[in-house]
Amino acid sequence: MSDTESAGDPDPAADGAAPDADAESTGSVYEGANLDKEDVVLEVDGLVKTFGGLVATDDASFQVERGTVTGLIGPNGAGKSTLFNLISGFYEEDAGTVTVNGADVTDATPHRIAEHGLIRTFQTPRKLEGMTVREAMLVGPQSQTGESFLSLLTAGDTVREEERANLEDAQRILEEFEIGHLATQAATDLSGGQMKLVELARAMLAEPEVLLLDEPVAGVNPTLANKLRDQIARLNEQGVTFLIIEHDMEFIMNLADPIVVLDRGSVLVEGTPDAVRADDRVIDAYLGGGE
Amino acid sequence: MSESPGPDADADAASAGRFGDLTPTEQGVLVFVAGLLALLALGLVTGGLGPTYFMYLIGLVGMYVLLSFGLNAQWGYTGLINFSVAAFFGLGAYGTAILTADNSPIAGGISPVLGLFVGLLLAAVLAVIIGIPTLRLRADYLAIASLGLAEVVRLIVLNEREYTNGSAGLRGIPGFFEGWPVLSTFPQAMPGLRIEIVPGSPIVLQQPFYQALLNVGLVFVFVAITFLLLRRVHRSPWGRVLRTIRGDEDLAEALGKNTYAFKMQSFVLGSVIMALAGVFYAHLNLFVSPGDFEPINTFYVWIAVILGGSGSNRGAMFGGFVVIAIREGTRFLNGIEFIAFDIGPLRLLAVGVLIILVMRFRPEGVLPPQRELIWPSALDDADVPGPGETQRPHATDGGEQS
Amino acid sequence: MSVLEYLANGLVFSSIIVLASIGLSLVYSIADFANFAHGDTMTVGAYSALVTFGFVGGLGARFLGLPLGFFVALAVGVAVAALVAVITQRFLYDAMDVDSIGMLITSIGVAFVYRALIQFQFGSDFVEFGIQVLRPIEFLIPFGVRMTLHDVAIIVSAAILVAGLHTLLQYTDLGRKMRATADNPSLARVSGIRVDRITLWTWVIGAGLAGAGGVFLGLYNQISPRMGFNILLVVFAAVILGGIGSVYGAMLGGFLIGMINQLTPILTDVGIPIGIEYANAIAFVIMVAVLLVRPNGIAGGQGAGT
Amino acid sequence: MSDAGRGRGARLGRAGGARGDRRALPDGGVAEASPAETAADPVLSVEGVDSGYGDVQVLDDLSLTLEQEEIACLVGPNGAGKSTVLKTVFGLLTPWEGHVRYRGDDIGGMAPEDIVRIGIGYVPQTDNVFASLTIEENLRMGGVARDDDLEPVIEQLYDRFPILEEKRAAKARTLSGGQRQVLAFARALVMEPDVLLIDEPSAGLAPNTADEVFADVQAVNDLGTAILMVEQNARKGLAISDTGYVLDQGSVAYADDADGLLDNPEVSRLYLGG
Repeated sequence: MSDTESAGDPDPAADGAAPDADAESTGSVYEGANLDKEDVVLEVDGLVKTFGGLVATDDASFQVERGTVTGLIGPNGAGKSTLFNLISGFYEEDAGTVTVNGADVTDATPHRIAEHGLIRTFQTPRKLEGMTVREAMLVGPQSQTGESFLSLLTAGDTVREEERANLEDAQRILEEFEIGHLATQAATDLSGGQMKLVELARAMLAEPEVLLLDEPVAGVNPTLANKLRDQIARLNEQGVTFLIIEHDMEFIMNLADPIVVLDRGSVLVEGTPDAVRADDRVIDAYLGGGE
Repeated sequence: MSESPGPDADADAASAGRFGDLTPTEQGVLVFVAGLLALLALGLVTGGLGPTYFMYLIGLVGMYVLLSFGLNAQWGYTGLINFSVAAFFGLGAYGTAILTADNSPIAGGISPVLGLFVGLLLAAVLAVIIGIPTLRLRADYLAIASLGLAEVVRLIVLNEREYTNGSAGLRGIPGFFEGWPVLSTFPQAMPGLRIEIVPGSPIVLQQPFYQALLNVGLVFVFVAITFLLLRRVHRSPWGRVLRTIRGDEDLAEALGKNTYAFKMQSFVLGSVIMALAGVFYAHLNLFVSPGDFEPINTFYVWIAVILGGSGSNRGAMFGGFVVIAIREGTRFLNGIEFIAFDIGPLRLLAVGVLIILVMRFRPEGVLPPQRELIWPSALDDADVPGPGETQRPHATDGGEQS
Repeated sequence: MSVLEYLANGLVFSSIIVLASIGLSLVYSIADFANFAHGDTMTVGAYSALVTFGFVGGLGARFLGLPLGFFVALAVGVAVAALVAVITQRFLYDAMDVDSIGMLITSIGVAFVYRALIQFQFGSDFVEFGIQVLRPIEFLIPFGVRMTLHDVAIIVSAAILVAGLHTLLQYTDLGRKMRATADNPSLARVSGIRVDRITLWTWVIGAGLAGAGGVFLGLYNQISPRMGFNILLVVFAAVILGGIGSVYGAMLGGFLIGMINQLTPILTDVGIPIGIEYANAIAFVIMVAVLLVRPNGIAGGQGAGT
Repeated sequence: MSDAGRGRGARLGRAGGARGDRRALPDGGVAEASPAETAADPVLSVEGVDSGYGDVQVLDDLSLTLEQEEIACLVGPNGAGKSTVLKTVFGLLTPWEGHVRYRGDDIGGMAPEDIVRIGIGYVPQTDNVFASLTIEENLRMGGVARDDDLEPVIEQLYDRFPILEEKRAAKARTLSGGQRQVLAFARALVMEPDVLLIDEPSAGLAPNTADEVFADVQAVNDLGTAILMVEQNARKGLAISDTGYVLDQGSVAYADDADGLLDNPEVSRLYLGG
């Protein structure tokens, strides 16, 4: 792997690369993005989910404000992944609502929710048999003309233009992620960490309002983890909102603000990393109630 | 690396130019197909194989290629396990037969062109009817359910005599070009020919041969249209979504793709192509019966697709050849005195053994798909690295696409 | 025909379907794939019994209208079906490196190989055991039930086998291990159960019961190379109705599907124009409906042995 | 010295031998066992082990030891590799590097069904009972590797855990979470193991129930079984333990006696980042 070059000082590199490349293509959607912290992009209200007798999510409520990187942490079994599946439409909730960008998506299917601007990744990267990295990337862009069967027959020129633009965007984003050289590799040949980078890069092609990452650095070596963190920070500066589940405290505490702590299916504490770290309830949740 | 869709995988057998450029597998396939054709040609010139029968075989190959294309569009592209191939094939055949056959209890004597559209329409409707309940099912349940529903269709065709003639089948189906100018009288108009390549065993070309030639022309047109259509739609955003669904349906959903709608499109497309094969078959065989709905016909097509490599259109073509080699080769073996077996079980054994061998030793098939599913001409135009360090020209097949 | 007679026929047919369903369900849960060769395993059992019966057919006294030789043949049919399945499992399925869909496709190949080999040996025509056809039991005729002793023999034998399986599962160590392995294979391993041996026994029992089902199907109808594959989908319908993986669900599903199958003529009797020729089609439609509405089956998708 | 024979022999020489001499060993290993050896070797030791899933490495040069009659508790943030340690010891994963020794014998790479037979038991974190089997049947499954009569052992376990006797004919799925956990222990104890590996006994349990479960862990230990436990609830886990290991990124970050670890501020820092 030759992706270690600039791990030390990524911010200048990112700043240098991003603006000019962005000016005309995908980056542009964020130009007008409202960075007003008051603006709520995702709202979860009173979500409940039980499996059999087990309450996995218990009246969970919180908001993700536009422009933030919000961390979602909690001890094992706190219900973080269940919550992600509820938000993204893969589970049906027993009660409560989910609002994305002001639209009620509580009962919507996952693809509808994605159309509302909420894109998620999965904990274990999904490797796509028989696809190259850039092919896998190109599944990202939303509402492609060429996804309509009829348009393939009637609007070939439009499809070609879109494909060309998407292809170039994909390549540019891969370059920004410093994995441009992987574009034509088989997706199945990538390491888990590289695949996580590709997933993040692909999600960017979908131009999400809010991006849900499920353990972005689990099983990722420290070098790549740093790179992922830098990329997330850079994208956040461009206006993308993140909600991130992560077990690696070092990683999430340095990246996210605010942090939402989940315990036994509901929100225990919400606050800045320092506040959360100092909160006895959080320490108890992790180390176990002493009494 | 030769099996992964790597950068150097762009060339296909046709455009690579030199034999030496091909992978050993591709060479093997090419040798096999060439050998088979040579064998047939030998049979032809020595009189062992009648020219009309030769043409009939070619027609059947084309039919299986079509069927394989259809299944490929479902299983190969999207991962839908459709065990009701025979139902769609049969429905296509019955759709046109019911309009055109002499003894059709409903119509009869209507133009085969109209029959073609009715056959395809029936298949599309059935695909939607079967698809609505089953496409939400888990893969193995879809397999069982689709086989069951195909049986339901067969039982209906067998038993609803007042519409289908039941087990007697439909006879007196005209050739496809009946009523067309020039083509309908082409076989009669052509002069009889006698070609003698090997002395003593002349090849005699008469009216049936020209009829068979017409049929081959017809299936060639069907195959060509289908191939071009599939190529156009597969190497596209649409095809990419299907492949993503095949790999991981949840992922496709999470990326905003309405997977149910895509699965339905792929299912209907494949089913209509299967029905097209059925339409051709009706006008080739001039007789259809409920036996055409037998599940074994479904599995012939399956072996063609998994052997060729699911998702790969050239693999489907190769598979079509092999199935005919099995079907007709067994007939040939049966002719040899000292290994005289029944044809039926020999075919069954060959199909069974081949399925087992492929799944055991080469589950990805002989010619797995190797192309990136990206609109070809866009790849040429875009300011991105080409398809790989080998710098093989890939423009050869891109130009005609847009 | 009377409703009672339909029910009697249903009982006979159910007996056969139950035997086949149990094996299919056992293998589905423990080997984790839909075994399309299961129907042809039944055929293997039927033909093995047929051959054996040719040698021992005249043997001994009669029981339930059947010579003792028939029961010897039944035992051989069961044994051969089990043996063939074990050989296939050991030398083919065990060595496979594909997912459950790949296994499913492979099992179709296996089904064809079984059937082809049988066809080579015995041809494609229908054959029979050649046991004299009995007159219906006099006692039952006034009730409108025409049922022979052979039918009773099928029901009784199936009941004995099912009871035997129940005893095995509930009261023997092997049975408990089988249920434990089906319930939670990784915990079974952690507990010290040699899972591969249990898997093999599961195949033996599943295929053995299928063999018995095949023999009875041959006695009830006729024997032909296609008999097993033709009935396979009905068996799948039963297994899915009962809930895949549940032995007792398979029994219940088999019973219901068998009954529904034989009760189809009632539809015509009450004026619904769906004839007996659609008996199988009804089973398939029920199957699809169950998959959609209640994919875990009516028994509710609990592990084997519930 | 190779393999399990000596381990099994050694095992018979351990303290509390009343339960230890129930089986004669075919290889005559009984005679070989010398008290001196057993005293010298820890009952279980993990020496410089690397391990993981597929090509993802989780454990990195990890070492720990477990003495006879000791409870050791592995704590640490999620993803530190705690459960992986147990799986590697129990043969569910094969060590890439290093050794796992049971009474001095290398058991790395041995199959779980064989490891059960030499005296190590394992209680998984989830799905640790046979839900469709009765309580009694669950216990019988725990003893499949024994060829003597199970009744006395099972009766003993019923005495210790009356709730199990009360529900002996009920299906395990009808048990509450805490009862399940008890059954899971009891299942593993039917083999009367020297060493019990327990993965997160308190996971998913209400605090009171968790306390009861920890009391049961201690009770099991009082019978003479050494316990290596992974526990999310570090405070409660360490409270009943003799030794504690704090894992971080696949290695032991701190090892100390359990009380010492609880007071170490570095430990909570590890959990919540620096």
